[in-house]
Amino acid sequence: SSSGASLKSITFAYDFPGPDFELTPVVVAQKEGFFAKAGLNVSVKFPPNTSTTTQLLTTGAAQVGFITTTDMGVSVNAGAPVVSIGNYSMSNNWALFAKPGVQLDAKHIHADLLGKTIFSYGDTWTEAMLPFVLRHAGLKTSQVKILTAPTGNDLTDLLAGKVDVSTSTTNYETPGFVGAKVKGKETQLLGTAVGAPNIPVWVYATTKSYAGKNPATLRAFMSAISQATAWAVAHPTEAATLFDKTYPQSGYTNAYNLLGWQLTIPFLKNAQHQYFVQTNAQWSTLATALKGIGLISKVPAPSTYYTNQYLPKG
Amino acid sequence: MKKVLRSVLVPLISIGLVGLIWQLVVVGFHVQSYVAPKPLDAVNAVFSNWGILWPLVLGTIRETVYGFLVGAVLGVVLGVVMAKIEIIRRLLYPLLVLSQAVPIIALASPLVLILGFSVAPKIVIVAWIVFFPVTVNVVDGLTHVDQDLLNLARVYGASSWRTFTQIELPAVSTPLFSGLKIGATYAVGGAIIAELVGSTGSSLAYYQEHASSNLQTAAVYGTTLVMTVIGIGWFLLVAGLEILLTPWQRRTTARRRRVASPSGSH
Amino acid sequence: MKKVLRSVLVPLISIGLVGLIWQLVVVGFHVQSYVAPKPLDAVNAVFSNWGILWPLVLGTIRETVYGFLVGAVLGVVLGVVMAKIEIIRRLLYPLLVLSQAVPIIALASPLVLILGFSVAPKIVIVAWIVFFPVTVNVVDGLTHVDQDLLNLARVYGASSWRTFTQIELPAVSTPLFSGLKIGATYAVGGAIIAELVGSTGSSLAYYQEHASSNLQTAAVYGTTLVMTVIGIGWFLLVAGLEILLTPWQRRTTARRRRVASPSGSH
Amino acid sequence: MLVGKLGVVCAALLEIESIGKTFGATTVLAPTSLRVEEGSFVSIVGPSGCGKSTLFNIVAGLLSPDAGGEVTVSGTSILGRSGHVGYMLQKDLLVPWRTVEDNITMVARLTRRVTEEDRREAREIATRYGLGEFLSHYPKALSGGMRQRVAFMRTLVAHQPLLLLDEPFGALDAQTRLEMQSWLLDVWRETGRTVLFVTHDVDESIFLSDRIVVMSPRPGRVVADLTNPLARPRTLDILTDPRFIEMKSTILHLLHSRENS
Amino acid sequence: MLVGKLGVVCAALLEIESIGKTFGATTVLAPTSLRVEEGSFVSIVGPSGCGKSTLFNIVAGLLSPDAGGEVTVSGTSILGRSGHVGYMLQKDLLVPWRTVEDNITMVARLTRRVTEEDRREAREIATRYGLGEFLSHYPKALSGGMRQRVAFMRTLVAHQPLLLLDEPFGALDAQTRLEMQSWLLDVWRETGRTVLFVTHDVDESIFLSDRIVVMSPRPGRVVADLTNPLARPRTLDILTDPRFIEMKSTILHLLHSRENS
Ligand SMILES: Nc1ncnc2c1ncn2[C@@H]1O[C@H](COP(=O)(O)OP(=O)(O)OP(=O)(O)O)[C@@H](O)[C@H]1O
Ligand SMILES: Nc1ncnc2c1ncn2[C@@H]1O[C@H](COP(=O)(O)OP(=O)(O)OP(=O)(O)O)[C@@H](O)[C@H]1O
Ligand SMILES: [Mg+2]
Ligand SMILES: [Mg+2]
Repeated sequence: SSSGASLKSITFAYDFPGPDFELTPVVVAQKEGFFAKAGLNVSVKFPPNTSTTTQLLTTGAAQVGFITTTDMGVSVNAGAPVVSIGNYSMSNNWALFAKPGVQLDAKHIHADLLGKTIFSYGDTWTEAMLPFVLRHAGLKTSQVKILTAPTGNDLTDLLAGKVDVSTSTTNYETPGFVGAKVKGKETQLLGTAVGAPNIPVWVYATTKSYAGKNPATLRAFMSAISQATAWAVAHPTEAATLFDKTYPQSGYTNAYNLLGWQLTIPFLKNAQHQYFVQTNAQWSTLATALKGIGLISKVPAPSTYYTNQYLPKG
Repeated sequence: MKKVLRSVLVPLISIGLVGLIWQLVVVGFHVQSYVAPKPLDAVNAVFSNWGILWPLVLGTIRETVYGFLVGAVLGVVLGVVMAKIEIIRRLLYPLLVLSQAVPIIALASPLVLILGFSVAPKIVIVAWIVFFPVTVNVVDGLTHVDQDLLNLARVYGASSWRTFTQIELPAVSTPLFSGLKIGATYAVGGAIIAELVGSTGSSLAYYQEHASSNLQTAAVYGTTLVMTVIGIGWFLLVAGLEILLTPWQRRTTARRRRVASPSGSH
Repeated sequence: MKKVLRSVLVPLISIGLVGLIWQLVVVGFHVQSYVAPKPLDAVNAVFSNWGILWPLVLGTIRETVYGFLVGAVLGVVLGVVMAKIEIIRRLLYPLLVLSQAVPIIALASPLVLILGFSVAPKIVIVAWIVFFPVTVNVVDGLTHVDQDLLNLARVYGASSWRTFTQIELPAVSTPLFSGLKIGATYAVGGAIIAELVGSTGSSLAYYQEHASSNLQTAAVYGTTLVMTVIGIGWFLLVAGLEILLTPWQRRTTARRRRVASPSGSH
Repeated sequence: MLVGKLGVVCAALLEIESIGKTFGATTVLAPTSLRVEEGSFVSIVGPSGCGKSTLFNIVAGLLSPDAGGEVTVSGTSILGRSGHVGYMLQKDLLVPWRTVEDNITMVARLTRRVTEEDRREAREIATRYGLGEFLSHYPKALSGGMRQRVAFMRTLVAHQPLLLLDEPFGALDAQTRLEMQSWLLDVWRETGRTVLFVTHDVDESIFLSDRIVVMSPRPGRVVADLTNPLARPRTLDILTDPRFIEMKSTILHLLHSRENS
Repeated sequence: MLVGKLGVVCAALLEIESIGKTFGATTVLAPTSLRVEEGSFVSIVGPSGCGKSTLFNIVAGLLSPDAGGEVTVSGTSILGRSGHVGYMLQKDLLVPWRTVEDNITMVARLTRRVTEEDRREAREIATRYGLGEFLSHYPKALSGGMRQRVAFMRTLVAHQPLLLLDEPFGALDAQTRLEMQSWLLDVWRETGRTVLFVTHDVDESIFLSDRIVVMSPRPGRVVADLTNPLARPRTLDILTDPRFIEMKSTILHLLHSRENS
């Protein structure tokens, strides 16, 4: 069943304008033949910016996409007919980072953040997580300086001493820091250690209408992704090399890609060592958080957001 | 009176037509509300969030005003220096063109890194945009002041300073204001780009970016409207200032007529 | 010859001075390499990545060329129509100013949504920037063509078309080219903003953004240099075209001298 | 009736019959009649604003006159129709983007395709009248007098029997003006055209014309139509001729008494 | 020596002694000498380019002459020093951004603070010479003749005994020009200034002046210095006076024979 003609062609929309290591499972599924075996021919499309993946899906430019759970939340709220068909990661690796030489410790988080300048890209995820951290630290918003820079660069600003603390996910921040080859070591503090809920950051999504008409395709897709993820977790070095071969002009070094993927792996599974499986709890926690910061107008039933029915059995 | 009415009415009709076409397109092509809003929804998104928007608008206005002033002063000074000293004109002119060929967006990030997240980089960017048309027009205007007028001043032994204030400055008022009006129109666009690269707290640009990533298209378009209105307002302010400061362009007599005929005749 | 030398040499000296100051600042203030690179490092970052950059540069040039052509044609057509039909001029003029007060960056996202991720939104943005100075200058030029020259054409019964091609079009060549040169200078900046908002796959803007997020400041500055060079190149091309197409501006005799004196005298 | 009219008109190349012009509420030109014989040189002098240029614009078809008048050239009405006269103004109106040769052929260029014959004629006339060296020059390289000469050549090669010249030498300095006057008389004699000439310079009008028409201040009308008794060819010496002085005195008093009325 | 020189100069307001000017390789003005008596009206006529304006620019302090010459006003050297003459050109050079009153006081404005006395004088002179109604008008609202009158008033209130007028009426039409000539003679008589006047119009030079200086083509030098025998006041009638005609003929022949040399 691997002859090119009989494969079903679908387009996968990534969440970032260019390829990076979080695309590793899709690359592995392409290159190691997991998609072909499942009867699929998947091509990847990159959005013009980080907030248009939903639009690629709803306009039919792509059938399956990769987005953050917060984007799911606001898209559903805005009436976009999208639905999540599986978690990408199972836990929250969003974290705070301090510039070299400055300490961040969950035990005295209040003192560590009081009056400090905190960098944020202004993305929905950070916006949803920061209030949890501040509440945990016993700080009001007015007691810190939050700096929003949608097209800025947290790492440069951190290293140049323009901000005290930046926010990002561990798998992106650390390889960047290592690549910068600066002296000293930055401290990182996982958000979940200071009050942030442990919910998934990214999911695979599709539109409701596509799901209604193509359940088999989606099942085939998730099955291929499942095998590819397992393979990439088992063979990180080979996976990173595959990525480099596929995207030689990504602009990232092999070391960066490998480290990034290695730092992603720990968050792909939940405490029960499951991949992909979504829960009511994760979605209602998220929706409540989004409602709390005014990003969505009402908290819908968790089932509005997701379905596990296309996940491989067992 | 009729003229004033027309110069207000016609632009309003034009804007009304644009709104109408927009409405027709959205309704006619069944455009989804998360793709593009109806015009009234966009306007409504502004008014219903005015409490949040107002301080951001003020912030953008502040950046624009400071940047505009810096740019205007710099533009005039540079223009005068370049017009007067040929070697400087020759050396700086290519750089002037060069400066405008640099994409603003590529300029913003390094500036923020150097100047921090304060209002400073925004002022620099706005000034960067504003100074150029001002300088070019001032240089052009000053180098084309009627040589005979300047000779007239010399014949009567006028100082350079009086020649400058009495002859040269008024003579370049038209190109100067053209430059300022161009600068005013583009100033807000520059401030918005600078805001995107980093603001402490919120900013109009970030508000829009945020609305965009949350698919609140009505707010996105509404913010664009607000930005445009600031730009137009700034343009109109400069145009109004021009009318006020150069009465000889439109009037045949000075506003305050002095008491004439001291000899008491007629 | 001496003139040509000077008009090439002086800009080079200016650019050299900028490079020197840049070098002195970076070295003098011990600026970290992730904050700002040395000028030669930036240039080097361009050459050592030329294989990756070249197709992106080509892409940006393509967008700029298409957008420029669309904007120039649109600008001329709109300018002619507005100059000829007063009611259209009155209605469109406010919208023209309005169009430029809209921040380009706020325009880009909706355009991408409407036109997709193809080259189309970039063309629209570049054209949006280019058409304005062209239209304004063409309207201004056409409404100021010497009425006596037009009467001369009427006296001899010239058609509107011949009057247009023989009198009006050459008469507006100077303002037309001024508009085109302004448009050319800003075109690349527009293309970069559009790329940032709406490119699938790679683009010069994304390359820079990416270099920036990886702290490769040499590449960031290098890319800015490349963008600026494209802009200047485009400006020089239009300026060269002007010299070629309007020989009467600089020369006292036509290039090809026709064989004179058919009567055989002298 | 038509035959009778034609019979009368035949002797005159241009016949202006009760042509008047009112702009809004002001009458600029009172109904005015004027005949210009074929091959003659007629000058019009009159105070500024008396409607001389307005009259020319009507004859050239640029303006339509008040109802009731008629303008004929060789017996055919040209009222409101352009393309039937050569017209030249004080401003030379050369186009800066064309060489001398191309400026001379400008009328052809404005109405049809320029032929090799047109070019040949332009080169010939330019060479004959001393501009052969400048054929490929742009106008900016020429002096004021040379520019006026090119403008006149352009008017000549339009091949209209009637030439309207509206103060063509008004912008030239006195010496260049004298030269141009002699030159114009030469060309006029050689080409046999009919010239209607407007000037403010009374000396010039007497030096050049067969007849001098004096107009009143606004609303303009003809107050005198004087035949010039001086024989041709004329030289600078006529300035001291008693008939010249008498004629000049008559015209100046006509102009001046009107002025203060 | 100084005393001797002063003794000679005393009778003359302006004394120009062997002033020449060379631009690069071309001598524009050959060393030229000229005396202008206090209160007199002297005209200069000469072909275009013979250096009349150049001479004026030297006297006004705008240009420095070739070495060896001297210019004195009331016996004091003003070589290369400005602020010692009133100067008026064919272009009126009014500033569009000032009212008539402020244009008249422009010279004060260019050198010091304008006083109420300056304003009073401007209003008075404008009212006296028929522009009282237009004091608060901007120049664009005035006709060409009115503008020239304002320009002349500005020159007057600069309070220089010597006025250099370089073709001040060259741009006006013949009728306005006649009016302005009479007006200028009135003002000159009433204010007692000394006038050095450049014109291309021989009639004008004879009508206005006590003396007429004729210059040769480039390099310019004085070829004749004629004293005008006609009594003042003069009216239009002098145009038929035999002495006028003879003088005009002499000047024209002087100008013309030079022209063709
Ligand atoms: N289109 C117009 N509308 C209103 N008035 C006009 C128009 N054209 C000309 N006039 C007026 O008609 C009068 C006659 O103008 P015209 O140009 O014919 O005078 P002219 O005799 O040629 O004067 P000059 O000797 O100064 O050239 C002037 O007062 C002028 O202002
Ligand atoms: N700065 C200069 N450099 C070179 N040549 C000059 C300069 N200024 C004037 N000339 C030349 O000097 C000559 C005399 O000029 P000037 O203006 O004095 O003549 P003019 O007698 O006033 O002529 P017109 O009657 O036309 O006003 C002209 O040939 C002119 O081209
Ligand atoms: Mg006229
Ligand atoms: Mg002169």
